[in-house]
Amino acid sequence: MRNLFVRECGNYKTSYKEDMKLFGTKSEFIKWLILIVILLTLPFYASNYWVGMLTLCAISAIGAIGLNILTGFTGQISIGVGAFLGVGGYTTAILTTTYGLSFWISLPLAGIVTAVVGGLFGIPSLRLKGLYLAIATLAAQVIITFIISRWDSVTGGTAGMVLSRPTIGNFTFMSNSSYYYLSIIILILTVLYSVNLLRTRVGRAFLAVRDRDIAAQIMGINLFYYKVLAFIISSFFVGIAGALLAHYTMIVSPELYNIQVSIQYLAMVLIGGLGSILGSILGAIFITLLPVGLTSVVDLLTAYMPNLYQLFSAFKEFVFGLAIILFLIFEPGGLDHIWQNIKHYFKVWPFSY
Amino acid sequence: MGPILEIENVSLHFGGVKALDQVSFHINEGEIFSLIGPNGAGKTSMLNCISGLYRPTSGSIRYKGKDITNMKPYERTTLGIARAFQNIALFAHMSVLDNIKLGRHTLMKSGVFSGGIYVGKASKEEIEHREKVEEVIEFLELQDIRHKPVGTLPYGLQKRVEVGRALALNPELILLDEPMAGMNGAEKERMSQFILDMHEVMNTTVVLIEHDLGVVMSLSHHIAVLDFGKLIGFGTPTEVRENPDVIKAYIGEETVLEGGKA
Amino acid sequence: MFFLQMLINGIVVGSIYGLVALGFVLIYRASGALNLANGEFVLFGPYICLVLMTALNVPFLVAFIGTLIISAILGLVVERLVIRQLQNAPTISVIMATLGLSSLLAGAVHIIWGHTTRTFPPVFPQTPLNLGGIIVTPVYLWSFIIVMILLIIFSLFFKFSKIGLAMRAVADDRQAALSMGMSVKFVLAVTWIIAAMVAGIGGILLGNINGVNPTMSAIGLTVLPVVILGGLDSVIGAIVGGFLIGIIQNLAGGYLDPLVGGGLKDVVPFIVVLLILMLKPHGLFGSRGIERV
Amino acid sequence: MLQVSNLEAVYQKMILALRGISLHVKEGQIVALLGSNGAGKSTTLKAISGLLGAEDGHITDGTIEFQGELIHNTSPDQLVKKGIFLCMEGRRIFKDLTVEENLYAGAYTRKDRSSIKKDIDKIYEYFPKLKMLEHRKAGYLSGGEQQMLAIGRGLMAKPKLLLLDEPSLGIAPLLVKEIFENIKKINEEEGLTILVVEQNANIALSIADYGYIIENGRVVMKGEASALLEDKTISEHYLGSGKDLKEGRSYRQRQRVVW
Amino acid sequence: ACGGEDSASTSTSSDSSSSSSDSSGKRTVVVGGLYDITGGTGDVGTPYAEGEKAYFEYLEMKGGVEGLNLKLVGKDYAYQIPEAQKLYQELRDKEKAVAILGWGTGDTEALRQQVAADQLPFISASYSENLKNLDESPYNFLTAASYSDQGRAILKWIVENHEGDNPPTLALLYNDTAFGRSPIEDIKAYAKEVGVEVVDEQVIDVQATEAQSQLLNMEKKNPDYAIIQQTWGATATILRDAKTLGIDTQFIGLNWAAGEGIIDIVGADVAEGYIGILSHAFPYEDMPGMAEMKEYLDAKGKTIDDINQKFVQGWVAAKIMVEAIKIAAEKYPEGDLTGPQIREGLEAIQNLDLGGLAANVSFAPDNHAGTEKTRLGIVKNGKWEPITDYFSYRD
Ligand SMILES: Nc1ncnc2c1ncn2[C@@H]1O[C@H](COP(=O)(O)OP(=O)(O)OP(=O)(O)O)[C@@H](O)[C@H]1O
Ligand SMILES: Nc1ncnc2c1ncn2[C@@H]1O[C@H](COP(=O)(O)OP(=O)(O)OP(=O)(O)O)[C@@H](O)[C@H]1O
Ligand SMILES: [Mg+2]
Ligand SMILES: [Mg+2]
Repeated sequence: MRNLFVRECGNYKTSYKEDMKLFGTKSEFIKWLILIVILLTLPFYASNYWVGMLTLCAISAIGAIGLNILTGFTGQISIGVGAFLGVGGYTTAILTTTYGLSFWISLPLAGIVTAVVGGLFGIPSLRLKGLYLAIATLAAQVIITFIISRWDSVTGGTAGMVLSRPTIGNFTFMSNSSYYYLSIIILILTVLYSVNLLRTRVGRAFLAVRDRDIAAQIMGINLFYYKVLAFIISSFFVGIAGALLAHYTMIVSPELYNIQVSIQYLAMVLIGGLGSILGSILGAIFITLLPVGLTSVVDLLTAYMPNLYQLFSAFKEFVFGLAIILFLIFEPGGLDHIWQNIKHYFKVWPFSY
Repeated sequence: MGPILEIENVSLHFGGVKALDQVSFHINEGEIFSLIGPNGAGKTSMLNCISGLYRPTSGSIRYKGKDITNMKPYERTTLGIARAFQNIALFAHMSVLDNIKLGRHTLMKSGVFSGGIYVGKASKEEIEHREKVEEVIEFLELQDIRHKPVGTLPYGLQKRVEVGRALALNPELILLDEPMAGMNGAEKERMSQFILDMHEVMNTTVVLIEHDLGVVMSLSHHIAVLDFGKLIGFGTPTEVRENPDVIKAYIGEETVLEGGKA
Repeated sequence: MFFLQMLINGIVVGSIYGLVALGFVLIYRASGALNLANGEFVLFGPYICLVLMTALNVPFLVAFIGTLIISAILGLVVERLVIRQLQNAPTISVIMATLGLSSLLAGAVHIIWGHTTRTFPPVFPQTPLNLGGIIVTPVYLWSFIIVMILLIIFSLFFKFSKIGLAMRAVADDRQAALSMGMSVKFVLAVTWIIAAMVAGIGGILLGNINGVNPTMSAIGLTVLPVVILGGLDSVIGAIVGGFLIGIIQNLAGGYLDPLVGGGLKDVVPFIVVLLILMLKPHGLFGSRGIERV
Repeated sequence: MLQVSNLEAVYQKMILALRGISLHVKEGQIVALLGSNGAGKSTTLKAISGLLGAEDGHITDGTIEFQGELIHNTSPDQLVKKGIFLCMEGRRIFKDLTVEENLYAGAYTRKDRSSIKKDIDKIYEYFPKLKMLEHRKAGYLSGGEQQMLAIGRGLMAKPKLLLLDEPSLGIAPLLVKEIFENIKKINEEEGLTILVVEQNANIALSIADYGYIIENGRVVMKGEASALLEDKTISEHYLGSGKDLKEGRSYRQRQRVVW
Repeated sequence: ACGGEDSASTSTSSDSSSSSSDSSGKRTVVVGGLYDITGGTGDVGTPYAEGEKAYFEYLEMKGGVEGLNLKLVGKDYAYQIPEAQKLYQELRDKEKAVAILGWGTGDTEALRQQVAADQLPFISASYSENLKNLDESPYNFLTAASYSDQGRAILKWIVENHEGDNPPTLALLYNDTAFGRSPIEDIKAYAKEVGVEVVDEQVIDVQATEAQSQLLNMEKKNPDYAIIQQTWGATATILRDAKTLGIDTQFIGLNWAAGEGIIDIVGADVAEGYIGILSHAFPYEDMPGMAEMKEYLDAKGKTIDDINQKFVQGWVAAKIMVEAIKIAAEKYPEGDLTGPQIREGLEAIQNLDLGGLAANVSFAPDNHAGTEKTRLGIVKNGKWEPITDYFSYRD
């Protein structure tokens, strides 16, 4: 099987190495600290609308990191994220609504249940590779949504289920900003975990499986274990994202988790940069906000030419596609790569070899 | 010292092709053992059987007295069998350092939880093993390229990194498939010295596939010769050099006269 | 009788699947990528054909050929402007680019032709054929015939033309193919042109069945199980896979749907594919990836 | 026939691999290119055959002239049509094609399609092993078999100038000799001009007319092949000292080859 | 109050269109619109959206509403629910919309909780019975008979018009979405009540290009009638394949399975005799309510040939919303109009005369279903002709 991730020659990605450096020096650490402080103070100066958008970005970023662990780091393309988001969402919906469990318990449980389901659908990865595996995950997508829409007694069928926002004591996370904090904190934890995981033994094994699985085996890496493990870890985060999203929008229904969603997540990791945590976040922001940006442009244009609204709406789709293509052509390394270049530009490493 | 590896009547068939045909020999602990033979004789296939990538059609392989014929490749690694490939199989996008670190996979422990938390166990382990990796780097003189992605290195250096990756495993048995291909005389000499050091300093058993008879003859304690999947010669360098079958199939009359230098 | 009708239905419906799947296979063979814009390629053909027929008032056959030519140009433009730029990028980027392309083309269709469903002036006879109790619509019969013709053409093409060999070589190792004097650009251009034309034909047939509107591009995803079942790189696989999935769908629809309360028709292909992949990881006819050390 | 002047090449816009290489290959000659790992030999050949682009490499300075024509901006497929063919390092056979199809791929640009079959048989004569593997997917061949196939593919192209990158890599000694004898034969009989990169300096120089030694992207020595063969530094560095390997060494005291 | 609004008031957002008085002293009221133009239901979504916009334009043409600066800000969500959720936030926070005109079943249900929390009245083109439930959807309003009521009306019609000795038998054809399944249980329950036997159910995908296996299965049960809850594409597939297979069941579509498009797609020949729910009038029907629309079209240089039934439907939805805003504005002459006030406005609507464009609607605090009345039509000579007037199954 051809390796889908390796360009034929040249231009090598060193994201793993970059990861090592990420927290390697004190100055880097301080920079990240500043970033986190900015993130945490954002609701104080951003409008409610933007806080809402950023919440969506943060939730998507958690899912995108999950997917990137699977696709970017372990080389297994998944077109089933949508359904796994659904598993997370439905798990928490059922646990909190039907069984009255607290959000704080159901959230990790949603991750765990999704991880188990993801692991199950990861089993074919033993024998399947590349696009064949990708389509198998697409099958997972179709089958899971089918089950969800048919298991009326548990999932409420096509009508879906209604959830409420989480609470602590008397406080409900009803406002945009409170939910934003919740999401951002979980995102930060996700980032910390995955960055660390990926620079240690398990992460290296993932990369080895992606790059050359035969050699990886000889290094003592149990391919099956790590491939399924990648599915499990990845699905865990996707499940968490799904649960967060469900409580944010306060509804789950099978139509929310269609293949378009899966494809959007794939776009996030690709645009962001395969095998890059930072890239996943940037990609999530990009894919979440680009349509928003385009809508604003459409609105602006419509203000002058109201009769052309339809045309402009179609234009949105057109430009969205165009943006992705231009992006890939001019920056195949993804947003992460652009970021690295910018960083490189502003910085002289104290000790570069 | 007794045999570390015993190959018994191993056959390997691919459809009609008999890549290996009833091959038996043994390798003693602590020796440098060479596997030679014409192209397509089945040398790489033999290594693949030993490291578990191919499962013999029949026959058995014992490692330290234990039957490993049906063991998974990654399980054999934990027994201390390491391998460097003929066609370079490095992780091209990773740095030399990470490639070699990967060699230590089985010796490390951090998992999904400790690795993700990093602080504490995992970080300690990373640092600890980094030191070992640095030893290997120093041993193979890869210091100045340790942060380069291996994909950009010239062929010869990549071969050396492969050896380094195998060595990082602290193997008891190391399988080297043409580690000197693509090297000139001086470089081969240098690689030969690494191999001798592995054997002497680290006390590793080395299985070597190599077409340069000069190297093979001067390094090996024992040699097995394959042709069309069959074992046609086995013994010390001197014995093999004089074996008429071997001369006919592999060495060639003149080469012998030239003193084993190709 | 019921069974036979299901079987025949499956085959005729499957022939359209096969046709669309063929487009995927061609692109895969030359670049190892999945063309996620295939559905939109399918969409363009009938619109163009329709414009030629209704606006320019040309007869169907002329419009058909005109559509092929314009589809070819579309394929060429896509290759020139997008795929060629990604020559040295990893395959997954190419896949992503086709995804972008699908959005772009869908947008273009919306801009040019709007949203309403348009229908073809009757091209094929409308009265269903009754073959000894089994009823077949002429459009489907035609698709079956066309698929068979294309199958023969492509088999000959891959056997006797150098391009066929070059396509596989390019997909295998692009740099090495270059060093053989194969023009990667040329090979890719030809592939995309052919793929676009095949998609155009599929689209016209499909448009004749149910009219043309932008949601038609969904067929692109519908046939993915077909491609995988047949094997991503096999022409014959695409066709056989098309028939198989068509038949399985209809049989499942005929016999299982009543048991589970319906809806299986669209899920069953995926279940089947998942099961078959467990036994044959490269589909029924796909070639196994080679890994040697 | 081929004139390379002051060639400079970089990878990824920053790794300078060639620093002004000049080479001259006369029609009908065999020229050997020697040098240690990373010297830039392969890069030179890739530059000549226009394949640097595919590895994100560029020629930044200098010219390449082939039969009086500047070719450093010509696309690789055009170059093959003009008669320059490179057998790439690392075999690079098409794994998914059969042995026979690989050979056909080699003849891709040839116009005389009728004689291709005949030439394939000729290749099978040079490498009888390949004949036995005719319908096997090339990816399954052993290393040496793949190397034979790669060389055979080069011969199938019937180029005017054949660039060989380490043809002896992984080939058993008997066959190495045979291959080089065949190369010499083809050179003499068909007037094929050959530029060969080789680690086995001995054998390369023995069939070559002229030799270049490059290190760090520069030519450090050149001369008639016979003269180079005699040179003492060369034999030390490229052929090995010939000393008994087991004598007098410890890994802390190893000597490095430095030019 | 909800947190969203709290922080909105403290935000530093400088968006121009906040719902405050402008220089002319008029109060600005922004109504948000969620359209499907480029998505899966774009063929009907676009004329619907145009109808809504047209009504607002018409109002402006006529000098607007006294003391109000009424604006409709609509956005295309391409039938993607997550996109709808994003756009809803934008309408709420950026555009400061105080009421929403929505579209599909999936997205309407997805936003149900949110609009309740944000207290924004919501009128959508989805007539799902669920939305009637005031506890779960306190801010949703239905402007036409719910799908379930439509189904019940059909059943009533069947019972009244069925010929033959045996009790009528019925099949249900729908798709596996919230929209498709919405009325199914209610129809089955009511069928039992009125003595119609449901003999078969078939699931047919929204994007199906053939449905022969399903129809052949249905044929085995040989139902007298089959109710279709689909959009045009799948409905066309069903009608065509039924014709191909020579099935003589009488097909009856709910409102989204009826309309002009269906005839366009399958041709007059196949559509002949097909019955459907006509929840709204066709432009060519000479209804009193058409006068306003004709006036608008004239001003725009268009004719009734440029619009269709879905346009009328959108127009009506917008009209009802505006009506509510007018009532609210009268009752609360000071300050910015809020969602709850508009809800009150809606709930105060009594027997709003829509001039035959649709059944008259009434709301009340304990009833958000504007009407239970609807009518049936049949395709004759390539045109829809009503066969009943607006009626309720309870009549
Ligand atoms: N794809 C690439 N990207 C970046 N640098 C490269 C690439 N290929 C080669 N180089 C660098 O260019 C230099 C010359 O490499 P080249 O492959 O030409 O050496 P060589 O003489 O052929 O060596 P060898 O004998 O090992 O094949 C080396 O330093 C190598 O690291
Ligand atoms: N997976 C496989 N499928 C089919 N044939 C194979 C496979 N692996 C090896 N072979 C065949 O088995 C024979 C032995 O191959 P092997 O790679 O062991 O040779 P080798 O001795 O290593 O040769 P070399 O010196 O050229 O590397 C060859 O003819 C090869 O084509
Ligand atoms: Mg070998
Ligand atoms: Mg080289």
